[in-house]
Parts: sequence; C-alpha cells; structure tokens
Amino acid sequence: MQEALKRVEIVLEALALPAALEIITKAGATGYTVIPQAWGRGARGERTDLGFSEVMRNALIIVIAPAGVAERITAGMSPLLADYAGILTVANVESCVGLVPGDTL
Amino acid sequence: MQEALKRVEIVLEALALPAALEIITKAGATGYTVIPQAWGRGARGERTDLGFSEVMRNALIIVIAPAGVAERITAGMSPLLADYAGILTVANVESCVGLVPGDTL
Amino acid sequence: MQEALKRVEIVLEALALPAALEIITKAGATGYTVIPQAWGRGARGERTDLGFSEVMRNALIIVIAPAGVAERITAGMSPLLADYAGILTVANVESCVGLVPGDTL
Amino acid sequence: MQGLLATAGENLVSPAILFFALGVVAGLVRSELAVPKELTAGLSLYLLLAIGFRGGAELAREGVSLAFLAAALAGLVLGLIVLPGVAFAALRKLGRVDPVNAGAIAAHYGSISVVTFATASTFLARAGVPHEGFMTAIMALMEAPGVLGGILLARMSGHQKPAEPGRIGAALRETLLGTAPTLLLGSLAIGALTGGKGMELMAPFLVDPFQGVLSVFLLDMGLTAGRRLGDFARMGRFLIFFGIAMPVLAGILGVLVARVVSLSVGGATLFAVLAASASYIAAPAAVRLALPQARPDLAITLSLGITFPFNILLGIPLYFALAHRIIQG
Amino acid sequence: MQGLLATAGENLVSPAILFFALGVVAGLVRSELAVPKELTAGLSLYLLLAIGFRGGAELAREGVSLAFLAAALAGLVLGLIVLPGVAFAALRKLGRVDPVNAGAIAAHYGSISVVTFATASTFLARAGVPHEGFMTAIMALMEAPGVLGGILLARMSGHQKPAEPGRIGAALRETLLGTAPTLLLGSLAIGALTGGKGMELMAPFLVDPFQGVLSVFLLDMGLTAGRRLGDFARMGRFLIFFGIAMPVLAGILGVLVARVVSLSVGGATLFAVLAASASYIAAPAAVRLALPQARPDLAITLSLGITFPFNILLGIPLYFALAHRIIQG
Amino acid sequence: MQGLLATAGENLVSPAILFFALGVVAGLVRSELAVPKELTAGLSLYLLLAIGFRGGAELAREGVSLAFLAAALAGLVLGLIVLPGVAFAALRKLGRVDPVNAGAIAAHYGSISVVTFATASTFLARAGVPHEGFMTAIMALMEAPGVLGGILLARMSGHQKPAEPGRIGAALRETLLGTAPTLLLGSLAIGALTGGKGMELMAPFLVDPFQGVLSVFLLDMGLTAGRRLGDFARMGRFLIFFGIAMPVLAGILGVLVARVVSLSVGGATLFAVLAASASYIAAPAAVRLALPQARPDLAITLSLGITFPFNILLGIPLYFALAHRIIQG
Ligand SMILES: Nc1ncnc2c1ncn2[C@@H]1O[C@H](COP(=O)(O)O)[C@@H](O)[C@H]1O
Ligand SMILES: Nc1ncnc2c1ncn2[C@@H]1O[C@H](COP(=O)(O)O)[C@@H](O)[C@H]1O
Ligand SMILES: Nc1ncnc2c1ncn2[C@@H]1O[C@H](COP(=O)(O)O)[C@@H](O)[C@H]1O
Ligand code: NA
Ligand code: NA
Ligand code: NA
Repeated sequence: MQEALKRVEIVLEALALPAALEIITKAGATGYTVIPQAWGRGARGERTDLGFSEVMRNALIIVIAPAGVAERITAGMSPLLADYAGILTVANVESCVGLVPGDTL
Repeated sequence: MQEALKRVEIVLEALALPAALEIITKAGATGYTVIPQAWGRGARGERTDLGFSEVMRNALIIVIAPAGVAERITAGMSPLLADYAGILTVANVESCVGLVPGDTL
Repeated sequence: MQEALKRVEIVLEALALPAALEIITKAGATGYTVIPQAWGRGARGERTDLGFSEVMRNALIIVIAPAGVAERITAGMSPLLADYAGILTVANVESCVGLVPGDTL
Repeated sequence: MQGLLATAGENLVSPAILFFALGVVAGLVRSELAVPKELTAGLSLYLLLAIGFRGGAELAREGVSLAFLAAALAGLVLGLIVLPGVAFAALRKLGRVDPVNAGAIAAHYGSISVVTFATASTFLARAGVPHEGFMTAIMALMEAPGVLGGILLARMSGHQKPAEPGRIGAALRETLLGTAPTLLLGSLAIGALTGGKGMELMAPFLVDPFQGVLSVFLLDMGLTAGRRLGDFARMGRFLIFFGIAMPVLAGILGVLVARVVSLSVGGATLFAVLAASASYIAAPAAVRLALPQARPDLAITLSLGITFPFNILLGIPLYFALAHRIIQG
Repeated sequence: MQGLLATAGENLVSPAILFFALGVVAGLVRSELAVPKELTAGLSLYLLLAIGFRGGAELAREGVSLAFLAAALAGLVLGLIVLPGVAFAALRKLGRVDPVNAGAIAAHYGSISVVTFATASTFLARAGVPHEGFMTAIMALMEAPGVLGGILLARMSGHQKPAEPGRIGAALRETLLGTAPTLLLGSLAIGALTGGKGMELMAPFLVDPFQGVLSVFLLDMGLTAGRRLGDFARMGRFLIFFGIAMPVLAGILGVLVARVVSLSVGGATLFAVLAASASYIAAPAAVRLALPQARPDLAITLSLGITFPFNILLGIPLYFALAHRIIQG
Repeated sequence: MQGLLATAGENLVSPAILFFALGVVAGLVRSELAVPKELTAGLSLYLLLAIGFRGGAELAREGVSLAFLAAALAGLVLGLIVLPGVAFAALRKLGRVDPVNAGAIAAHYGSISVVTFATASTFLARAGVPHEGFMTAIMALMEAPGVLGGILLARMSGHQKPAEPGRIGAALRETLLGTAPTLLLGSLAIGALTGGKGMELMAPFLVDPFQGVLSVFLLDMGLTAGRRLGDFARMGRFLIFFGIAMPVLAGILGVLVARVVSLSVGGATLFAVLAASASYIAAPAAVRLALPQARPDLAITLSLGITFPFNILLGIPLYFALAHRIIQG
C-alpha cells in the first residue's frame, strides 16, 4: 500500500526561507511551493512587509509529501521555528495529481 | 487531553479585513496570517484587484486555532460573510509546531 | 444528507490558468480563488517569476466544492497537469460558510 | 465655432487620449496586455501627489480670495446636495433602480474624478486657455461631500438593513482618511507651503513626466474599461443612458453655477468637469463600506466604463464650448 | 578600423552595459540584490512603450517609402522562414536536439529582442551613425513571424502529440495579442498619429530617462542571467556554441540582406541585430502554449543567458563593423 | 548664527521633509494611505543606485587622494569599533538592555542611513555649502563595519546560545552581498568608470527627479514611522532617550574626528551625519540572521521611528552648525 500523503504548510519569516527549503529538501520532499507575500500576527507581534527590508515579511510554504517525509520536515523545522517567526501545520491529503514520487530534489 | 486544532481559511474582500481580524482576535485566536493578493469568482461574479481602488481585491486569511476558537470565528464571521464577498472553511490539523496556545492577542 | 465538501488546491503554471479555470467551471464549481504569485520546485526544476514573461510564474487555485465536483475537477485537470507544471490535492472540509450551492458559474 | 471643433478634434489625437483608446481596444479583443496592479496603485499615487502639489503651488501664488471661497461654497453645495440628489432621483424615478444601488451610484456622481480633471487641465493648457489657480483646491474639497450625500440618500430611503454603527464609522473614515483625500489634501498643503521654490525642486519629477505617466494610467484605465464593456449588455439600457445624460446635465449645471460665482472660461470648464465627472478612485471603497448591499461593479462600470470615456473624449470639449458661449458670449 | 575598435571599447563602458555586468556578477556570487517582479514587468512595459512611440514618431516624419516596404518584406521572409529554418536544421542535425525543443528554440531565434535593438540604437547614437527611421517598425513586424515559424517546424516534424486545437489558438492569440506585440504596435501607431507634437509632450517621460530605465532593466536581466549561468553546465557544449554561432551567422545574413534592400550602414547594423537577436520577452509564452513538451528554461537560458550578453557586449560592434565594410566599403 | 537658524528653518519647509511629516501624521491618524511594498522596494533601489552612481562620478572627477584614505580609515574605525562600542555600553550599563538586543541595536547605530545622508546632501546643496566628492564612497564603506561590530559585541557577551555557524555565514553574506551594499558599491564603481560622460546620459533619470523620488520615499517612511509611534510607549523611556542622545553624541564625535582628518565644513557635516545616523535598510536583515533572539522591531522602531526623524528635522542643521563652528571658527 502507498504511504499516506500529507500537506505541510509553513508560515515563516522570509529571511529564514533558504534554511527552511534546505531542511525540506533534505527531508526528501520532491517539491515545494512558496507564496512570497504574507503578513500576520503571532507571539512576536505584528509582522508586515516594510518594503525596504525583508526583515518583517512572512511567506507561506506548501509541501505535499508522504507521511514520513512530512514527519522529518516537522522535526527539522522545530529548532528553526524556535528562533524565527512562524507556524507549521500538517494535514491529510485525500488524493493528489502531479506528484512525482520517486524523484527527490 | 488537548483540544483538537483546526485550520480556518477565509477568502474575503480586502475592505472587510479589519472587521474580520477583529472578530478573529475576539474569538480568542493567538495569531493569523493574511495573504493580501487574491482574485476569484463566486456568487457576486468576478472580483479582481483594480489597483486604483481596494474595492474588488480579495485576500486570504489563515487561522490555526483550537476547535472552540474556530467555532467562535465561524459564528462571528457569518454575518460579515452575508454582507461582504467571501467564503470560510474549517479543516482538521493533524499536528502543529509554533503555536503558542495560552497567549491570546 | 448533504454531499461532503472538498477543498481542491492546485499549484499551476500561470499560462495554463485560463484552461484550468474553464475545466473547473465546466466541472460545476460555483466559485474559485486564485493567488497569483507563487514560485517553487518540482519535477520540472525551479520555477520563479521572471517579471518580463509569464512563462515561469506559478499560481495557486483554491476551489471549495462538493465531492462530486472535486472528482470531476481532478479528472479534468489530469491531462493538463501532464503537459504543464503543477500539482493538485484534494482535502476534506469540515464546515463551510458562504458557499452558494445551487448556482454554478 | 470652427476653432472649438478643431480644439475638440485635437483633443482626440493627444497621446493620453489615444493610449486610453488603445487600452479599450486591447481590452475588447482580450489582449494579454496588463499593468501590474501594484504599478497601477503607484501611478495613481503619483497622479494624486502631482496634481495636489501643483494645485497647492498655484494656490500659494494667488492667495486665498473671495472668488475662491465663493467657488468652494458653490462646489460644496453642488457636490453634497444637488448632484447626488439629481442622480438619485433620476435613478429611482426614471430607472426604477433600488434605493441602495441608486444611492451608491449617486455617491460616485456627486464626487469628482481626479483624472478627468487632469485631462481637462491638459486640454485647456494645449488650447492656451488660462484658469483660476484655485481650481485644484476646489476639486480636493469636492471629493468627499458627494460620497456622503449619496450614502445619506440611500440610508434615508429606509429600505436598508438597520445600520451597523461600526460600518458607518469605517465609511466616514474612508471618505476623509482614504488614500485619495489624504494624498490630495496633503500634497496641496505641501505645495502651498513650499510655493515656487518647492515647485522648482519637484518639477522634474512632478511636471515634466506628467503627460507620460497620465498616458500609462489611461492605458490601464482603458484596459479595465474595455474588459468591462461586456458588462454593459447586462446593465440595461437606462443605466447606459444615465452614464451619458448625467454628466451632460451636470456639466450644464456646472457652467451655469460657475457663471454665478464669476469664474473665467477656463475655470468654468473645470468646474463643469468636476460636476460632470464621476469618482472611481475614492468613492468605491467608502460606498462599499457604508452600503454593502449595493453592487460595487455597477457603479464602477458606469463611472469608469461610460462616463469617464464620454467625458475625456467628448465631454471636456463640450463643457468648454458651453463655458465659452455662456461666460464669454 | 581603429575607430571601430574604439567604438566597441566605448560600448563596453556605457552605463547600461556596465549595469548588466553588475547584475551578472551579483547573480553569480548570489547577492541578495533583486528587483521586485512587478517592477521588472513595469520596466519592460515602459521600454516597449517608449521604443514603439519613438519608432512611430520617426515613421511619421519619414512617411512610408518603398525602401521601408522592401526592408519589411526582407525582414518577414528572414524571420518567418530563413532564421527559424537555419536554427532548426542546426539544432536537429548538428546538435541532435529533439524536434520539439529544436522548434521551440528556433522560434526564439526567429523572433527579435526589443532590448538588444534598443541597446544597438543607443550604440549608433553614441557613435553618431544615423539610420532609417522605419527600423523600429521593421522590428515590430519581425516579432511574431519567427515565433510562428519555429512552432510550425516543431509541429511539422510530427513527433509531437496530436495538437489540441485550443492550445494552438491560445498560442496564436499570444503571438498577436500578447503584451509585447500589443504595446509595441499600439505605441507605434500612437507615435505615428501624434507625430512631432506628441513627441514633444512625451519626451520628458519617454526619451530623457530612457537610458536610466534601460540600465535598471539590464541590471535585472544580468541578475537573471547570472543566476542561470550554473545551468550552462547541464546544457551541453553544443547549445552554448549554438548560442554564439547562431547570432553571428544571422548577423552576417542580416547585413547581406540589408545590402540587397539598400539600407544605410546604421540601418544594416540594426537589421543585423534584429536577425541576430533572440526573443526572451515575447516568444517564451507563445511557445510554451503551443509546445508544452518543450522545456521553457532551455530556450530562455540560451537567448537571455548566452545570446543576449554576446550581442550587447560583442555582437553589436561586430555587426556594425561588418555593415561598415560591406555597405560603405 | 542667524543664518544658521534660517537654514535650519528652511530645511523644515523643504518638500521632502514635509512629505515625511505628512506620512507621520497620516500614519498617526490611521489614514488608509499606503505605498505598495513592491514600490517601496523599487524606490529604495532607485535611491541606492542614484546615490552610488553620483558618488562614483564625483570620485572619478576628484581621483583617490590621501584625504580620502584618511577619512575612510577614520570612518572604518568609528563604524567598526567606536560607535557600536559606545552604543552597546550605553544600552547595557545605562539602559540595562540584555546583551543580544544591545548588540542588535548597536549594529544599527554603527552602520549608516543612506537616506539621511541623501537628505543632508540636499541640505548642503540648498545652503550652497560644498563638500568633498568622496563622501559617498566613505558612506558606502561605513555600511558594513558597524553591523559587524554590533553583532560581534552581542556574541562576545556570551549570554547567547552557541552560534550556529550557518547563521553567522548567512549574516556575513547579507552584510556584504545584501541588496544595499551590492547596489551602492556597484553603482559607485559604474559611476566612477563612466565618469562625466556616463553622468550626462544618466542625469535625467538619476539627478533631475531625485528630490521627487526622495519625497515619495520619505512619505512612505513617515507612514511606517507614524504607525509605529504607538510602540514607543511600550519601549520604555530609556530607549527613546537613547534614540536622540546617541545621534547627538555620535554627531559631535563625527565632527571632531572630521576635524582631525581635515574635512571641509560640508564634509564634516556629512561625516557627522554618517556617525549619527542609524541604518534601517541594510542592517536589520543581517542582524536578524545573526541574532535571531533579538527583537527586530525594537531596533527598527528606534532607528526609523526616533533617530531618523530627529536627524532629518533637527540633527542635520545641528551637525552643520557644529561643523561650522569647530572647523571654520
Ligand atoms: N495561530 C496562527 N494562525 C495563523 N498564522 C499564525 C498563527 N500564529 C502565528 N502565525 C503566523 O506566523 C507568524 C509568526 O508567528 P510568531 O512566531 O508566533 O510571531 C505570524 O506573523 C503569522 O503570520
Ligand atoms: N467555491 C469557491 N471556492 C473557492 N473560492 C471561492 C468559492 N466561492 C467564492 N470564492 C471566493 O470568494 C470570493 C467571494 O465570493 P462570493 O461572495 O461568493 O462572490 C470570490 O471572489 C472567490 O475568491
Ligand atoms: N511536492 C510538492 N509540494 C508542493 N508543491 C509542489 C510539489 N511538487 C511540485 N510543486 C509545485 O508545482 C510546480 C510544478 O511542479 P512540477 O510540474 O513537478 O515541476 C512547482 O514549481 C511547485 O510550485
Ligand atoms: Na461629479
Ligand atoms: Na532573430
Ligand atoms: Na551611524
């Protein structure tokens, strides 16, 4: 039987994107999507893009991956999310078209 | 046992954002994320950003919150969604990193 | 009993948007939302907006629809996703406010 | 008369007008041409800032006069009461439009269009017709009242859900603290404070490239209008008629009032343009917040898709001809 | 000869070229420097509009001549048949590239690069070499045919999945109604209609800051090219060779054809540049829609990453030297 | 003295300063006025490019002199050691700020503010006071060292989690290859290479509209600062005091050091402005990467919300008066 697919969504401060994408890639994901403009509030107060600096901008990362990979992403992201602003959730995917399973990045 | 976490996603016309964020905050959410640029179609026809006015722009709000808060958000948003363009869904979250539970905004 | 609602999310290359929205509309969806700016990696390598051409830009489509419509969208999108860059997932929706069920586009 | 016709014809072949036409055609044939919306927002900020600043500098040169106060008072009465009232009555009685949408549309026509005003100023400059320097200040003053007038008419008609006070507050804030009023009035004040010296510093940014920026903005407006032309069919014949008859009527009214307050031919033309033009930058958001039951696309399609093209293509020369005949004749 | 070398050397130290080089270096060392993509889109709209408008104004001054028609016809034949044909044959026979990707690349090389053309115009202006005013119109005419030529070659080669008619339609629309053709031809028409008067109004926006805007755009192109330099390794040696040999060959062909249709040295240089340059603004989207099996990154890396830098650094002076020798010699 | 006061007063009614004030007021009253963030990014790219290019052209005209080298050395020592050290000590001892946040803030004050520098240059130009052409180069050199100095102080204080080497690397990259250093140094180099000829080509883009672009950028900075004014309450009185006392102290230090390296009155004013100004474009990202435990909003609110307005409203005329008295007196 095929491993269940998960949808990992991470809101993260933009400056931490390179580190996060490295973690995601190393965890074995075959792809990811980044929506580069997001703002919001959380424990660190309001974060809105300043335009002249990346420092207050958030981004949204979406990763569709098998449960095992999703777990490794979650584990790998935890220390990053302690230092940098962000939140990560994992949710079920019922069906998926277009994911190339064998190929890691 | 911990209360189940939910992911509330709201597509909403941009002008109604301040009212929605107030509802979300009052419902007890500890954070939210806004993706400011979205366009789409629904019962009110096509809505695309005009650039020179906010009036036809949509935005996407994401809130990760315990089930009880999600219910209060749903209840609080219903009258707003009757007047202004938008759609709200609630979905399950399997796991989450980075949510600070105690702290309301 | 009401048919279960699904959330279809499609990351797709921007040039294929018109074709995808036609498929979605024909499948019977009553609405959709497009987040126009996304970048990412997948089987086709990295895709980032060039600015001077649409060809490397991705977009995110969100459709809230009954299970039957979601299935038709999935079926209709499969050939498009073979030719153009993208990935589609279907997930459960627990509850929804603001969807006008009868009205197709 | 022949001179007037020539001026009108020349208006039609100015770059800005032709770029608007290009946009309409491209929109109609569904060209891929599109202006990024962040750029549109930037262009409209530029236009508001440039128009306000120049108006302020002109005001500083002239000083505040009785003529200015008279014209301002006339503009306020016209915008707050007369124009929304006429529009509302016509929409309700002749068009059988429901009160909420009638009030929403009346709010747009009671207010003014900054870009129509700028196009008319260019028209006068090319025709060599001078005008009172305070006209920009009059325009800035006429932005909010018409919006309030239309909203009040919708609310007074009573068919409306009981008002949520928070929303009226939000609408009022938007009318006074929205992007357009803040930037227009703020730049006007700065232009007035820094006067000729400030103008010298800012002219290479605010004056020299103005026609070019206006052309790109009009190209974009043409694209938006052209893509909406299809909506006209669904809109009904009365509204299309209204979109042309209302500015003509308001323009005539404007010239007559301008005569009462003794404006020059140029000033009267601009005053008529203010009366005749309908807002599509400032009014929609305020109206949307105050009257969520109104359809925002209706008022925008009318003001941007019908009245705006009518005014910049035919209205401006028409009001000028009227002003010429009534004031100078 | 020494004069030519000096001109070539001077070309390399013009601000626009140096900003391109800065971009390449910054891209290579992975600097954080990046231009927001909405701004890039806005800059390319500006360049298309400015180049089209100026070309139209020049056309209006000169009028349509037989020389123009001859050059236009030559350009069409070159773009629709010769250039895509040569490119396709070379890619298939010498490079063993599959037919779909060969057709896709041929489409880019059959078309033209607006920015290379603008850089060459600046080069000629600095060298004091005049050229026919209709060259911009020739450029606008040569944008679409090459794209169609390449797509047809890929489709005729038959290894392709049966064509979905909807996609061919979408590709055709894109070729004719895409951003670049719409804006270039539209502005050309407006420039021609408003002539010298229009130019006077628009010059402070379209002419004076042109070099500056071009420099920022080239900085951005350099960043994109520099970040893609790593892709060259994966691309294979033949394609890199093709990215330089093809423009040289096409440039020579261009000068020879230019001589046949009696262009001046300046005109022949620009004609050669049109032949030698490869599209990266207009072609990619149309090709992607028509030939989804082709890899879009391949053609863009080739045209923007290899041929474009080659042309603006070395190609332009080379074609100029050739034109000088063959036409004037 | 009276002349100085007049100059200071005139500074306050320059358009750029008034647009900043408009932004602050609009931000305070929560106006809807907002500049799209892609536009803000574009404006800051423009300012960095324009300032760098002009500085390069001036450097080319003057050549590299001993005076330049002396001033550069003085700037480096000030930026790397003295300013971050003074700031860090004051924050730790007087303000009892934790070492990580103290280091983060010290990094911002050790570095420089490009926009404050540009405002000061305009101030001098309007007052007719010349300055050494190499001052822009000094500014470019002083951007990175202060950031490094502050980061090192935080790390050496040892209360910090063991450093992840990857993050220090990322911070170093950001300091050297971030948007601001890349564009400033790159444009400086291009301006120096193309000299007067390049300047002629680029002036209509980089020089003529500069005041206008600066005004729009300052409007935006005002909006950001105005919206953050509420954060001051939560920040504590010491930090507000620091945000004003630190630039005054650094400005005095700057004038004294400028005298040692024999700068002119104009040069000394600019040198003091470099010392007194705190970075908010370049420093925040590098500091965030190196010291994630520090609160980014704290340093930005201080540097953009307090020190920046203080400097452009009062600081610049103050440092000028000091330089006048100490250097010329
Ligand atoms: N409960 C939440 N729901 C949705 N987004 C959140 C939530 N909490 C935090 N965020 C997002 O994550 C960013 C960083 O959160 P924090 O690190 O808690 O300040 C915020 O700026 C929000 O964009
Ligand atoms: N079924 C749907 N799926 C996804 N988004 C929707 C759907 N219906 C409406 N929307 C979004 O919500 C906005 C307002 O919807 P409406 O109020 O129905 O016009 C639309 O412009 C869409 O962006
Ligand atoms: N596993 C994945 N998770 C999230 N997004 C993906 C994934 N795979 C692909 N994508 C997105 O879909 C686009 C096209 O994917 P592909 O067709 O596989 O190259 C990529 O550029 C990503 O934005
Ligand atoms: Na009006
Ligand atoms: Na070519
Ligand atoms: Na400093």
